[in-house]
Amino acid sequence: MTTETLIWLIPLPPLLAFFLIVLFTNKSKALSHTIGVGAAALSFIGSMVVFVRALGVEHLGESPFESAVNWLPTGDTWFRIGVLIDPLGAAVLFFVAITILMIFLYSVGYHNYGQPAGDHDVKGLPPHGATITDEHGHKHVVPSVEPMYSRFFAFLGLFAFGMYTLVVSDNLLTLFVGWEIMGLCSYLLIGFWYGKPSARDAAVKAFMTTRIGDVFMLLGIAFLYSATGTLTFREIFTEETLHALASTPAWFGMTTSGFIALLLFIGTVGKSAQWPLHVWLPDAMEGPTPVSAMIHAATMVSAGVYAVIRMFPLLTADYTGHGLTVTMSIVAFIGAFTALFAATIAVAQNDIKRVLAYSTISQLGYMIAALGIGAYVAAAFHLITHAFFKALLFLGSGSVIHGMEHGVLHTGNHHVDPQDMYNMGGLRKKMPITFWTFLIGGFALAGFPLVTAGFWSKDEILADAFGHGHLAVFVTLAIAAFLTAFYTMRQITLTFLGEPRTEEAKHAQETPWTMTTPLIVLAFFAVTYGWVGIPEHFPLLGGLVPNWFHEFVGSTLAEHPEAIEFNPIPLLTSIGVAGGGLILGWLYYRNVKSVSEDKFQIPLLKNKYYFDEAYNFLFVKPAYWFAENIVYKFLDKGVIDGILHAFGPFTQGTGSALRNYIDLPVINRAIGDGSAEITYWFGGKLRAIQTGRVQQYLMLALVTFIVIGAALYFFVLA
Amino acid sequence: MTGEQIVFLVVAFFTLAAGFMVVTTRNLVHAALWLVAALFGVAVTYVTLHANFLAVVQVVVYIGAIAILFIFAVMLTRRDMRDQGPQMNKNWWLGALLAVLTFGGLYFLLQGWEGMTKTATSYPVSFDAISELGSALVSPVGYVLPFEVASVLLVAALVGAVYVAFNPRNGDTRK
Amino acid sequence: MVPLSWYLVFAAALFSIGMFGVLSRRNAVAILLGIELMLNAVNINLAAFWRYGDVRLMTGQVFAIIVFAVAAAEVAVGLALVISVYRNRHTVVADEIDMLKW
Amino acid sequence: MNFIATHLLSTILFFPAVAALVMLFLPKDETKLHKWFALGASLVPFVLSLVLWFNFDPAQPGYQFEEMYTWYAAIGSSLHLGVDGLSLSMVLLTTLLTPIAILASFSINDRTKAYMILFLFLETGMLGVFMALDLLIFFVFWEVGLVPMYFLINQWGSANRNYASMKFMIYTMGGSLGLLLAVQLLGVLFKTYDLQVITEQWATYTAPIGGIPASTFKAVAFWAFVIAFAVKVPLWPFHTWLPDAHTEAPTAGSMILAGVLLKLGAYGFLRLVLPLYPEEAKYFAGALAFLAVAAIVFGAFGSYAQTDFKRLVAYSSVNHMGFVVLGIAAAAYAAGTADAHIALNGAILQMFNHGLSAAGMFFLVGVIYERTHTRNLEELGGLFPLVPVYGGILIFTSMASLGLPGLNGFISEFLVVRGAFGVGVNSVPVMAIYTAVAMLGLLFTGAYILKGIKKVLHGPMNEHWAHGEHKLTEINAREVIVMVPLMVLILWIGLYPAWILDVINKAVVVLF
Repeated sequence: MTTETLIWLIPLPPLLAFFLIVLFTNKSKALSHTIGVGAAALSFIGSMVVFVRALGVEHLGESPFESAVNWLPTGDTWFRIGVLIDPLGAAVLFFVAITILMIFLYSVGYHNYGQPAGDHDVKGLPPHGATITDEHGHKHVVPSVEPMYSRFFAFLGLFAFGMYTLVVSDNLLTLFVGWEIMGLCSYLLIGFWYGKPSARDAAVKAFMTTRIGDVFMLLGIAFLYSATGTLTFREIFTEETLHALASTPAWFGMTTSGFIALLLFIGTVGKSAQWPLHVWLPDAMEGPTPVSAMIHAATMVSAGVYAVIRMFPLLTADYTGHGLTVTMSIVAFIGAFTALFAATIAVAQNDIKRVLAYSTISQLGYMIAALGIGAYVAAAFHLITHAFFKALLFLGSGSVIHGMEHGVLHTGNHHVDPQDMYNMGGLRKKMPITFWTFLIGGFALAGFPLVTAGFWSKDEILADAFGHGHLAVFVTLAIAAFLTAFYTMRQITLTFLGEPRTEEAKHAQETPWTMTTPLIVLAFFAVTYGWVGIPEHFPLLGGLVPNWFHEFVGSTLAEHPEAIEFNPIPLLTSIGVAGGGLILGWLYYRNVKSVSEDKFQIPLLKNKYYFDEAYNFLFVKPAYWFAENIVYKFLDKGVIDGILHAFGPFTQGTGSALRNYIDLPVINRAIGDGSAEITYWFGGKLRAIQTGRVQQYLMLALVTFIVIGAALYFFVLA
Repeated sequence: MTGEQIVFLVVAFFTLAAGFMVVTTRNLVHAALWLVAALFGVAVTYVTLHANFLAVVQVVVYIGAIAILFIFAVMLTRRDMRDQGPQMNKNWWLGALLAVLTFGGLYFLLQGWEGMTKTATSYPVSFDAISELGSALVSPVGYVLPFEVASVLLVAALVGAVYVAFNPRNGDTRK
Repeated sequence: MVPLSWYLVFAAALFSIGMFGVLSRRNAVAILLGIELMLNAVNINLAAFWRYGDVRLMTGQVFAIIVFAVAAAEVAVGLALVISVYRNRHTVVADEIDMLKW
Repeated sequence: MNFIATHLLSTILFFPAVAALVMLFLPKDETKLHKWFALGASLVPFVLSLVLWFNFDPAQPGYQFEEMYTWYAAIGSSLHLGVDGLSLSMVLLTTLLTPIAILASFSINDRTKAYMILFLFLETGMLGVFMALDLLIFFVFWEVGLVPMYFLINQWGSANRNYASMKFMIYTMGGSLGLLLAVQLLGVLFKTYDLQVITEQWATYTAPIGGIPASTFKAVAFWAFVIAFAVKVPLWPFHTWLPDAHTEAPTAGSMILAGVLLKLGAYGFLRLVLPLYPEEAKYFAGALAFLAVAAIVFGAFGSYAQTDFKRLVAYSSVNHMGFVVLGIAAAAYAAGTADAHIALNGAILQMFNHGLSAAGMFFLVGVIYERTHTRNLEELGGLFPLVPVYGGILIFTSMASLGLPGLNGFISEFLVVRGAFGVGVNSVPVMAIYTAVAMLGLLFTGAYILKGIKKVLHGPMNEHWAHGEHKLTEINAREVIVMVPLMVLILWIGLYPAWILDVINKAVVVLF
């Protein structure tokens, strides 16, 4: 099988799995998850084969794997869609395939496969546990299997299809197709437990917020297509096309390329939950944990960054190297601001998943900021390392929650929130695998020097920012990095270290192999993946391992980016903030025993700067008010229907006026009745001559004859 | 004034006078008799016009049949009409006026006609008017059609008269 | 010779007299009498025009004959009607036979 | 067979009407017979139109399968039928949706004979519009379609049906008065009503008419056409009949109303307005685009404001058909360019797609209404656990309506946006702004669709409908069969639109 054919086939198994499960196997849990995991494994194998073959191609950047077919007729030409695996695509495909497979596997355990059906479980709500009686006659409450188990795998399959489609696309339109399918799946999966009103609302919020970005992106796609006549990446990213776009002015002082890039970037803002469209992501934690991992780490939010990385040549088309363009400034600003902004909120969150959610927003801000300042490779590198360790963290947190739920079921106290970190503590003994893998993930996120992948990628971004003189970005990101380390350590400390703070935490249990295996695999990559991108001039380590990542991914661009000169300042900063954050976090939180002792529970941060409330007040409510009162009640029902309804009375008025003033008096009375009356009157008068007497008739006839005859004679004949 | 003229004037005067009596006499039997007289005068007039056959027919049909029919009718209906009440209706003056006007009108019209003073050509000696009339009546190129129509009319009138005058009550009693 | 005009005036006079009878007499039989006079006046005219025209054309006489026939028919029907009316209404006064009205 | 081969169009056109006449002689109480007879009778045109579809040669420009019969020689009108890629897709849509709608109305048991007869007549009326190549015939069929629909709403509708049917009837007829007048003008002017002849001559006609400059006359006639079609499409602000009519009509009536009848208006724009009035269309394209954008935005907002499920879906039609007109307006601005072709491809495909998704949505609303006898969103909610299959189908169809990539709605909306924006970028900048504003409508499309799903399916399980006499039953096999063809087409067009778009595209390139 040629590589191109294989690439075409990669997205298909999950899609087929989706249809198979939905249409045929949804009654059977075993069959459904077999199909789901099997499909993910097939795609994984395909992806790995493609990845390995891609590694073996020299100058993959110039001659990537690509293949296209006619899809849409557009006038005299065809719009072609196809697949493309260039170095960037291969690198992304690699981590996507791994994380997706891991998430599929993890889901089996997470949804309690093999456990009995719940006592009171209903579709649309999380399982509540089942009572079983063991051989000694003791009753135990154990976790129960998810009632919509099969459906979950179907949705995951569709999600995976979306992501694979996005990655292998050779054009913006199919990228957008995959992008939107993921949007749908995130909607379906966040709202998986649709019985919970919070989940239901979170799903709508996620879809709508990302859709705001999507419509801009669609506009950007339309603009790009209109301006260049193509959406295929490799046709757009040619010298002439980019130059033409960069030299055409568009609106608001931007070049066409900058404007299009900005429109596309707004799509990313929505998808990657950047400020100001970040509000959906924390709420999206309502979904099952594998979903959070899927959405936040491996796929959907990464897709946003991936899209910007893909469109990097467009973004920087009018970038001369001196001074950021308007678009790049905006991108850099939003990225840096989001990185800091989300990190501050994360410090004050107590829900284990929400901390990770804000951390994700913050880290995505890192990547966006990196792209804004033109650090292409660094952004891609951080995207991948982040995907690994953030998936790890999410799955780890899921494992923690799962363990806590065990405890909750054991004690039977359902008022204890298994996601609240203040209900945990001391879990390292109960859940050792989860602890160690979570620790690795956390340190990677914090950027623990040298050993973790997060350190290398984050360091590269800081180095890029410093090296190109974007000091504001550098400082902002450094502060954010410090906060990241701080809240990460806070999380680890509160969750795993110390002593259990609740009864439930004491009875927490390690999770089954299906859940821990993905943690271990991901932990492996969270450490090792950093080593493929060690800068060449790094002290001691530099050059031991070639900076493969830079070479490989960098070759995607027509103009290979230069590796940044080594500078100790960003390195020291990076080590300093990471180490400092971790140590401070540990020092402070090892002593905190309850929420009330936590000094960082600042209302402003706790309430996420009141963005939800503000948006609700500024946009959601006015929109509904506008829709209901202005558009529907005032315009449609009032004005338009009012005018229409006025036709009725008007017509009736005209009609009755015609009737009352013309028809009745003039036509009826005067002409109609009048002629009858005249005839009647004449008849009444004339009937006097109808005597019935023959002679009188005769006389009358004669008189008439004579008169007429005389008249005729004298007036006509004479 | 020739003899013919004198004869004509006398006959005409007599006829008109008789006619006048017909329309003015109170007694209907008298009126019917005066009609006979007037019809006889007309017959004489026919003779002066050499229309001998017409004169004969006048005497036979009119005087012999029609006038007698009148007298019968008068006698059949005279029970309440004998002599009482006026014989003229109240508009008789208008009738008179109209009659005068008609005569005046006719006279006026005739006067303006150039054929008015025409005199007759002498009657052809060997002309057999009766046979001519007979063949004209029955000749296909003559007047056979009006003649037949007249005969049909007569039959119809006969049937109609019988029907109208027939008294059903009497018919019933006859049975 | 007698001029045509004499006959015509004579016929006109007779006609007018008959008409007077028709218009003025109360008795229905008398009205019929008047009609007979008028018919005769017409016949005089027909005969006169025959005589004063081309005598070989028998039109005048033929129509006089037909008028005879019509007159006979008319009298027969008329008198029958009079008798019928008299039988039903016991009157032959034309003024009183006035059912045919409004 | 030879007869059918040479008279394919007229067979398709008149078969339903003839079947309806035959139906008159069926016994009155045989409800089952009526339904199956009508279904069979409506399947025949569908099969024939498939034959039509496969025998149609897209590569050949102009009309195919033309037929011409003298109809009214004195005024030069003839029954002239023919299809090109544009009308072919609409014919297929009509013949497809009619059996589906008839199958959907199998649950009706009240006066089925009359109901089915009206439906069959309706089909002939709609097909006639799409096939007519004669202005007068076009107008006749245009009006013929109204009558059965009026009775369907008026007799089988829900509570407020009198108001709705009256509004529908008067509004649509009022709108077409101008059309009739303008058609008469053309007929008098050219002594014929043949569309091809008139198109050739009228577009370039310059001589003054009755002392009035041709341009003035054309502008007035243009608006007469536009208003007639705009009411039918419906374009903002002529749209308020639609929510009422759709809401009150019986389920199948709404399906046909949204699926086909609205397309008549858009078809009128494409078949008559653009070819007959290229100059005027270009001149007034801005106004048209403005109204289209207003329809998109206000339609979305209007839909978002509803608490009645069916009305929500009804307003979505305003929103979706706005895209059709937007594409048409864009094409009018830049006739002949690639942008215009793309926009028109999008507009026509959007017509087809909306026919599928709107019919599906209305049917699904009908399914739930039949069971619960309420359309109030506040009384529904939490139904997903009770009716999972229904829920899945509803989400699928909703997503098609929302324009989710991978399903049909996206393709057409993308093409329209692309075309309109392309016109904006390459020729008339204002179109770019209109397109951008239309995006707001697209955003709120999401809002109302999600609102619908949220309020019907999601939420805590609805106890009211879960037990006892109110127990909600799952969508049954017949109803699934109704949805299957629609869903298959939705997905098929979404994944591989070329099979239909190629036909449309070739026609568009030739025509505009």
